[in-house]
Amino acid sequence: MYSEKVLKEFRHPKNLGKIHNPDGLGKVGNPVCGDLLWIYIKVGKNKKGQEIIKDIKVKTFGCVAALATSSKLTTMAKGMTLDEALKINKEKIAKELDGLPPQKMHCSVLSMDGLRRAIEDYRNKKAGRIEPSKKQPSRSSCRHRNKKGNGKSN
Amino acid sequence: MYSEKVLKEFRHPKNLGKIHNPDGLGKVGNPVCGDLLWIYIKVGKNKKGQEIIKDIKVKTFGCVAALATSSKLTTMAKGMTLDEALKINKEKIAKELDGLPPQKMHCSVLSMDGLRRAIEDYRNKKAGRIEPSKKQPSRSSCRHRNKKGNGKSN
Amino acid sequence: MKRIYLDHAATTPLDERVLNAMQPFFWQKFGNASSVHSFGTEAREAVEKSRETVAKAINARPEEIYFTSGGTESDNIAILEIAYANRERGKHIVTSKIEHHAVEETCKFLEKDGFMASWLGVDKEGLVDLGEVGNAVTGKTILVSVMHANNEIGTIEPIVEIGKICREKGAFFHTDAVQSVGKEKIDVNKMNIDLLSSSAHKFYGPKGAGFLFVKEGTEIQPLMHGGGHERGLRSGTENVPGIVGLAAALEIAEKEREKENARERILAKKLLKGALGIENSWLNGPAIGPKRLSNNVNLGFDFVEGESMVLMLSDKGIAASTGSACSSKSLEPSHVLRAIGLPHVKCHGSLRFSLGRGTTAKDIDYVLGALPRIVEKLRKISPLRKGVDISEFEEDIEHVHGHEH
Amino acid sequence: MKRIYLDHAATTPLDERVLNAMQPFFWQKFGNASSVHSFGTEAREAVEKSRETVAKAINARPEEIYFTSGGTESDNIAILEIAYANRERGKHIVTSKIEHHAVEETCKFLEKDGFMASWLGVDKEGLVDLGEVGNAVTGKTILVSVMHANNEIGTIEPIVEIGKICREKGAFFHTDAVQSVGKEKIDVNKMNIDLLSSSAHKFYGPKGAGFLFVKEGTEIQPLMHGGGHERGLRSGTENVPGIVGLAAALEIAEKEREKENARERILAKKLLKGALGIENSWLNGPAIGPKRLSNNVNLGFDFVEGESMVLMLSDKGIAASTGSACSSKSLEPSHVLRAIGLPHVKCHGSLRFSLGRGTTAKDIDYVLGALPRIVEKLRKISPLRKGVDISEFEEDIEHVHGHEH
Ligand SMILES: Cc1ncc(COP(=O)(O)O)c(C=O)c1O
Ligand SMILES: Cc1ncc(COP(=O)(O)O)c(C=O)c1O
Repeated sequence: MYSEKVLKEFRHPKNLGKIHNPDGLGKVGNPVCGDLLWIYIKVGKNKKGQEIIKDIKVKTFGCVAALATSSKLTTMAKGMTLDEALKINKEKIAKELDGLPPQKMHCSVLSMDGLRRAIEDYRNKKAGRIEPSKKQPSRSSCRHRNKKGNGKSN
Repeated sequence: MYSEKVLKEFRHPKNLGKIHNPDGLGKVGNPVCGDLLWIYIKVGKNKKGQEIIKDIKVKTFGCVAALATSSKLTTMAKGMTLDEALKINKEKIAKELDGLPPQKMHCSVLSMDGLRRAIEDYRNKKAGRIEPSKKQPSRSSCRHRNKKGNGKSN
Repeated sequence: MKRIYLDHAATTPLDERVLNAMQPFFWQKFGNASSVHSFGTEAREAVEKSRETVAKAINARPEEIYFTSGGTESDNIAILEIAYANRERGKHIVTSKIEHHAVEETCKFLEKDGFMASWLGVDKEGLVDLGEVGNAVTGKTILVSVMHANNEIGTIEPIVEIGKICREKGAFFHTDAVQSVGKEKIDVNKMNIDLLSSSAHKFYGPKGAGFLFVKEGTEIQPLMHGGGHERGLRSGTENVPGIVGLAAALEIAEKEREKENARERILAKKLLKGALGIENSWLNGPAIGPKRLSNNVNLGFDFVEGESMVLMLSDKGIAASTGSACSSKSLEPSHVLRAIGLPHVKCHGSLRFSLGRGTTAKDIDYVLGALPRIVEKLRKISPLRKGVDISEFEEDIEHVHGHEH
Repeated sequence: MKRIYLDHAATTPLDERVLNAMQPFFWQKFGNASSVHSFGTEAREAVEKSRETVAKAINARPEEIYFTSGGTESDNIAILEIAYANRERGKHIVTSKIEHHAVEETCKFLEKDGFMASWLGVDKEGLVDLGEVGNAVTGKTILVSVMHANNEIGTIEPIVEIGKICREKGAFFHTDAVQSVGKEKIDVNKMNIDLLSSSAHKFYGPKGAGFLFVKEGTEIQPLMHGGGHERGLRSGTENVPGIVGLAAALEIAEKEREKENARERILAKKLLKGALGIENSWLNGPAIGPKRLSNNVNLGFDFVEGESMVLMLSDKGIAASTGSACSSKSLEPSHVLRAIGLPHVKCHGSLRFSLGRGTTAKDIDYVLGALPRIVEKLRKISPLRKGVDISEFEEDIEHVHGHEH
């Protein structure tokens, strides 16, 4: 069901854990549906003076695909400018992993969302806004996930 | 599907063939449905002076069960008084063969009918009646045979 | 006793190479193909590889192949579930008078459930008439089901053209290819097929395994509900050894097809020629050639009944069949022989030999040695013979007489 | 690498003795069981002998056993075709909330087709309440379908009593015994069962073979139409090796049942005890004992997700499952765990071990060595932990906290 690359990423995940005093934190997902992601970022500057993701860590509660995509996303995002990072989309993540099963595509949406929230959180804080819009539902809520896959139970 | 006894009877049939100038002849069945039986009898007398079946032969066009039952019937009937012979019924024939598949029970009906017709033919002739009621439909016409068995085709 | 199997249309022995391919999946790679762990993934890989093999053999895409338990199930899914999924578009189906019971009975079931079925007639050789197909298929027709090759008389139907008519008229086209897969070249694209049924045990694969091809985009729904296996169309734990065996058998059959067909055709000709030496006998179905499965020889003998011949042949070690359901278990004369216009009484005297990979010229000689004596023996005890008037038994009877061949 | 298979509820390896029993039917006695010749009769004998073996094992009569392609098919025939054959009497069915998808989805299909279904709840252990059954079954109820043993948490339902209620109220009683056949003693008469489903690959038999028991006199119709095999209820060439294998496997399972159950129960207890040493863990389903299948251990672990555990275990050579469809392919949390009242978030942390004939105490030690580290590793990277407030993510969420065990 999973590609070799997904399995490799799952087996050797990168950037898992947390950053103390992160510059931005994005919490997405829903433990009700079985996936939860917290993305921590530290922001720095590159030589051109652009803001980049200097460090990134992720904490994930979820399935194989959730773990693999969150790991993959962090390695992709690390070192990117914030604007570049915002352009990472679900297709790009899935492509890096040689694809995801259709019913697991939401996992890459989730990690993409997590990164965007973290950047948003950082920018909000910087702009002096106190809190990100926590209650805004994540794009990867259960509602997107009910399409029945190649199910089984035995 | 067939009992050992049916197969044995089929493999070693008795009294097959015809009698020239029979005392009685019973023609039953229907080649349309695949079974046709002609039973020939010679009538004699036993020591008590009762009329008995002195000789009996059968010609059969039909399936394994038709051949086996017509053979079995003739061996059963041979030597019986006509009245005894008229008491042979389909259950008795089937029993002698260790049973028949349900959809083949009509075969024993057929041979029983054949024998009755032959005796009837003999008695009619003796009474001076010219012809037995030929057109009277046999009890084992196709109509009785449409019940679907454990069919197959492949 | 020597045993000669000439009933390959009924079923075939498992090819030893096929069993070898299945072997690892009995107790080494025995996992459930839906399981996440390594036992599951190795089973899944085998299933998907098999799907690719099957797809390639009929020029389909792997996603268009659905594994089932056999030909009957494939036929039932195709016919019932196209009907139910498309009933809003029309309640008319078209099929032929010579289909296997798995198609025939399924269409009859639909008739009882409010659908209308048109039953296409066939000519003396068993061929459907394309003009009749064109007339039968209307805007209300949702499905046309005509078999690729007939199981009794071996007729190969003009399915390319039938498929074309269906495409033009917007009806789905299903073909029961249970007898032809592995024996005739199949290309679902070139042949305009939307659904195709197959059963592994007819081409030296395992019993209990089959597949259904469903062209992408075809509206269909499942017959059985459950865990959503086979992309939701066929639930149930995958029969991994069966699926692997099916694919292996098909691969072998495709590779050996042309050579084996040529070989069998020669033997079939030899058998036919010898058997027609018996008087009052004939061939049912088309002449041996491109319109007929290369391994099928269906003979008719006047005055004798098929089942008795089959059993007497069996006692000589020869496995043949009546070629129809009638004398084996049910009692109606063969609907196929009736459809090609054979009189009732003649339907009962049919005998089908279906050759296979193990058949040799010596086998045919042996059969030709045994057969005439058996026919003769049965004729001797039959009340029927040339010229016997059997009209007294039933009004509507045809006279018994020799049939040209 | 050492591989330890603890997913016997998903499927089992074929027993070598079973394959030996099947072997002659691959290419020696390979005939079609409906054929008249000797190849056919030897196949037919094997099928009927197998039918007797199966009948004897569950105290049924041979005529009441119908061979199918597996559990899903048996469930579908039982439920769909009792419903359609008895729709005139009433359009109400009763089932439970913890059925396998093969039953659940089939009942849902009937709901869409105009039938009414009542879904029985279960208690914390997964047991159906007999009072609720009594209330649910009315004069309009034609069918009650409650499984014998649950595939996820191993609960054994009170089917004797459920059957009794059905008898009294005149409803047919079907039980999905796919998980229990060969593991629990079954007597269809004493247990008041009208229909029972089984699948061979769950008791060391071949995949692609199953049976359905249908009590004599039960009104039912076929799901698949065709040659009229299996007394008209299940058409299609008989899978002779599969049928023979099913019967051989059942015979072995019955003979070894009690001893093997006792052995597995000891191992299950050992596994459970060790696993509960991990904090924030619990057992799903009844305590190990008569209410639970002896080979089933379904554990819950807070803060981690099942599929990830399964794959990490697999990387250590251990085959387990989440015990539910949710994380393997579809995405809903297990309906069984939901039905026993487990909060949503806890459903995702379930792990099912199902033991089998090959399982040893050493295997359990190995698992108990690997499991704590895997749970720990996943917990370390999980954002969840005791006391973390996750209510911000969804209004209706339960708080994450340790669950008593
Ligand atoms: C309780 C139960 N019912 C039905 C089934 C379906 O059986 P199969 O997958 O063999 O069709 C299974 C197993 O998958 C099961 O565990
Ligand atoms: C033409 C045709 N269709 C369908 C079938 C049914 O296949 P199965 O018996 O494998 O289900 C058969 C053989 O029995 C057949 O010959």
